[in-house]
Amino acid sequence: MNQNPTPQTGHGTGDYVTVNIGPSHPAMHGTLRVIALTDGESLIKAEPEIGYLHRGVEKLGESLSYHQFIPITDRLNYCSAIPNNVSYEMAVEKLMGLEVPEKAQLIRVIMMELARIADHQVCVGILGVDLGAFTPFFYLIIQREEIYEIFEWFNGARLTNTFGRIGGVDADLPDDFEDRWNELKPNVRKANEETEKLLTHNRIWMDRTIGVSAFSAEDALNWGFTGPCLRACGVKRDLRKDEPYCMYDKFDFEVPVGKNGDVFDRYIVRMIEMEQSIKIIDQAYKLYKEMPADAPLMARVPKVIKPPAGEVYSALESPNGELGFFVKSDGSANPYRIRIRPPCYMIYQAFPELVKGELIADLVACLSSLNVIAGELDR
Amino acid sequence: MDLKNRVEQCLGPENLVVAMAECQGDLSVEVPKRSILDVMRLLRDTPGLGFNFLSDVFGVDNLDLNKPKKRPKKKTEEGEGAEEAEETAEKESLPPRFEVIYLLLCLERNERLQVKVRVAEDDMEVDSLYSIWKASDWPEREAFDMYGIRFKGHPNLKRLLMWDDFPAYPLRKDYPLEGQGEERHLIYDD
Amino acid sequence: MDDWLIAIIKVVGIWVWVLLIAVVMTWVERRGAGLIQDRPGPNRAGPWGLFQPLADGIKLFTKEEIIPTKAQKFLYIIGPALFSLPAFSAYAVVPFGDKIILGGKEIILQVSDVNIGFLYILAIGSMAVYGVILGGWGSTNKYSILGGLRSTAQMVSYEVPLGLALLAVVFVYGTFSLRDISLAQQGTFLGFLPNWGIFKQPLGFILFIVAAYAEANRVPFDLPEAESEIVSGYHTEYGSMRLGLYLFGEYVNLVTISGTIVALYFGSWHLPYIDLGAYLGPISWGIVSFCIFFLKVAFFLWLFVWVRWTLPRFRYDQVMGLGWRGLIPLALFNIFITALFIQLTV
Amino acid sequence: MATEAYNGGGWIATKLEWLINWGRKRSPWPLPYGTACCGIEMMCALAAGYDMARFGAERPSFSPRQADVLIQAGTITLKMAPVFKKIYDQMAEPKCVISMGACACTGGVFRTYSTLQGIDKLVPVDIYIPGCPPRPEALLQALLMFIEKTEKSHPIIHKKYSDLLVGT
Repeated sequence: MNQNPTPQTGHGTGDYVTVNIGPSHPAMHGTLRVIALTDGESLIKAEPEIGYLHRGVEKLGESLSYHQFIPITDRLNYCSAIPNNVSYEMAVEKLMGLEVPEKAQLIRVIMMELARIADHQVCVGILGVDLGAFTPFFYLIIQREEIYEIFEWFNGARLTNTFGRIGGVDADLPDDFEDRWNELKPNVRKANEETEKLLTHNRIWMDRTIGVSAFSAEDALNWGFTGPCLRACGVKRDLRKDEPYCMYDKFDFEVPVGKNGDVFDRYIVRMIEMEQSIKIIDQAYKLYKEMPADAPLMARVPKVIKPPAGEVYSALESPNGELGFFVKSDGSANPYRIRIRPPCYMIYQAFPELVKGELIADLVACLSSLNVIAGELDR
Repeated sequence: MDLKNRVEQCLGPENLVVAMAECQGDLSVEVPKRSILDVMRLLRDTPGLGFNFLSDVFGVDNLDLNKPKKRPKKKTEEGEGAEEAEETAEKESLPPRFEVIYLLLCLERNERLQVKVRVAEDDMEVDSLYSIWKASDWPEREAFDMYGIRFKGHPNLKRLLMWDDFPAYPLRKDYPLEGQGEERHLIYDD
Repeated sequence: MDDWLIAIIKVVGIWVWVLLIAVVMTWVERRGAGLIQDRPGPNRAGPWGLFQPLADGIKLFTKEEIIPTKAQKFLYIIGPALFSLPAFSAYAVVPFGDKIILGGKEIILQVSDVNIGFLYILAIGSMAVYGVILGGWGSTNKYSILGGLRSTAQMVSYEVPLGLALLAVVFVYGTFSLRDISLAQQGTFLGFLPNWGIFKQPLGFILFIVAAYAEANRVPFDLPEAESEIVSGYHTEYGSMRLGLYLFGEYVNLVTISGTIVALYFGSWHLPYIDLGAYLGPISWGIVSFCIFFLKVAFFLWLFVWVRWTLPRFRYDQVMGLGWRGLIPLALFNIFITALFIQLTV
Repeated sequence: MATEAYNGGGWIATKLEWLINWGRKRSPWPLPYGTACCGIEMMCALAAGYDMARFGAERPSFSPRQADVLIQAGTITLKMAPVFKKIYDQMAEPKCVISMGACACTGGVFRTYSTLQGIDKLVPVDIYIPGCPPRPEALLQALLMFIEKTEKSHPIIHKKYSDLLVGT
């Protein structure tokens, strides 16, 4: 694992050592790699190297038809596939000028918020694991399994859901969704409470997270942060509020905002967002129930999708931040160019700034709190 | 006043607008390549616009779009030379092959704008936006990695997603999806 | 029976016993993790997975041994041995029961009642750090070296509060022998409390247990092998039984530490408010005292597991800060208070 | 001829073999090499709902020296391939590779310029798990297959010379 064994001589106090962290490293979430120049325990420089999971998704999209690309989007942010699907579908719908029926939009909201909860659960759990607290991870993952069961029973897959179609969704919510949700809701809350008990006011946890890799709001905007990481810096920006899509303007929810943009704030923002997501699902399901049972789920979409030539960009608030799809069409049945704007790509590029002057242990904490998912990072 | 007019008012007087287009509510403005930095500063600092957030930067290869459509493929052996000559003649008249698209966002008014720059194959250098938005760091590197578009003034312009000595630019339209066998030296020659 | 025969039986007996506890501890740790984390934990090998440590042991024994080409072979090989030997020998001065009278001969349940028992534990305990540092250094792996360095700094730092906390105990009881201290903990203190060390040295106990956790490299002080930061720390390059020695030595250390805690602060084999020794015969009291002592040790062993699956990990500078800025001043304060108290009361 | 008559292991050797196999099959410490989506499912298999630890597959060893089973969960890209090979080479015998998911087995949907079309181009794979991604149950089944495979192996006695050459 030490591919660069020769120590480099630093400019400052003495000899620095290059430590190659990753790509196979417990804290590197699969395929990330950080080349850290260290002075003992403290970091002089940490240079992330990415591309270890570059699978050519954008190129692949150019050879697939519009519908065929939906399953590929599952594999971007594999912690929460549904927002990826919906974001791509929204982009194509925008390109074609389709109006998605309200019922389908509500189903999308419900499923996306469930995915948000699942994503945040995994992020918080892994943050705990990386800081040495294993148990919250297990508590959260049990409830995540329940969410997976809802997904699975809704569209057949646990992880790679391939949710929805261009122009709407393919199936209605099953009849006993309400029962399942009512069963799940207190459990999710309970798991979150347990996690809060174990972590939030734990002195060690606070010492490890508060003030670690703090980032100012200006810097965050300059580096292109979005999502919980930006909100932790104190910028109240949430596409669900600012550029409402999928009827998000009809729901009453709060956007949690942090102060310092440190690991602790990111953690807290995620914890609160889970609670807000539960609120949104409740409201969306209430609206959904008011719809007639035979309301349409799909817009009128031709069998072979051939959008008119043009290029659009459409984004939504995925659990990680602004997930955008730029779709360029030349009028044929295959997209001409698909560009994915993954949220953690923009966040992770500021990593050297985030961990400047911190310790190796903080590097791990910072990385987990950013929730960098290699699938969407490298595409 | 809608966004299109405001952009025109801002950039028009200095002849910085090459073309403007609108697609499903997404406004895109094409600007000359050499003045991209000025344009960005103007767009960011003009009071009515205030595009203070760089959302994304990426390239597009217009090779297939520029091709005349439905050209019959001649299979005759003698015709090859003539075809080549035809192609070179076409190339000269074609619009520049690549585009760099910048997605801008105004946080105050939640407006989005696409700024486009055309890059010809023989002059693949664009000014880097790193001095204005650090967010353009990796996206520019990726555009370099995938298309070979060089960004002048970028502090660390090297390959991002592919390994360092990867011989091609994979997202170009003339690069096959399944690659050209670059795996070989990585896997088998060890 | 000859004295030397008794000594050998005691040595072998306690050795086997400590090993057995350590083996069961690995099982308890994994099943305990399961209990805390809402999952079954290993349950396939034998009844309730009880033979799991055995399976691990067999597997580690029969695994290929690799000595990395870049490793410094001598240090690499000697590391695990240096780590596990002190662990196995440190228990010698810790009692495991009162005494038993067999054939008219009084046998104290302790391998050796050395009159400098404390110093022996401190000296032997600090030997273990060589195993860690040499293993980490000899591996020639950056993670290992980092782990070894962390371990050294940590162990050296926490030796000081550990020693100071023990010093206060010596002030109170006026002896270095663990058996004498154990015997002195009978009866009541201030009329209503058991006469245990923890009530005489509450601050000292907290200092000792924190420092002991750090000495044993357990969560929240498991920095030398912090998995998410430096892979496996000092034993990253170790496989097969060499790894087994490191992992196993850790549990043996836990047994020693728990035994020391019980002997010093939790009244050894004494039950609160009742003196069973007065009611039972010499043989049965020997066995009962051993059981009482063992149950107390088991509680502290469980505490180690419990803490491990509850708390996050400290950061390096925080560990150092806690040691030098927190524990050492507190330990000095504790000594001062203890000395003052003794001066005033005697 | 003594060698001809010798076609079993004898009592001690077979029992020892049984014991070694028992130890190995009950303690498959995994090296969870989760690179992509399958990694999440592998996490689920490690976590409370499915709990791989029941089979002794606990203590995920990220150091290859300490692991017995390399669970390759997810895509291996060409950039990752040399690293992956190195990880495999660093593992100590006996080692087992579980190729989890379509990407690891064949490249899956990603038939592109940057994806390795199946890790068996690089390392010998013992157990393939199909699916994109496979369910955690499938990983558990793979562990059961590992147990079966271990039971059949001969750590001491090599009945044929070909066993010696190929390994078991």
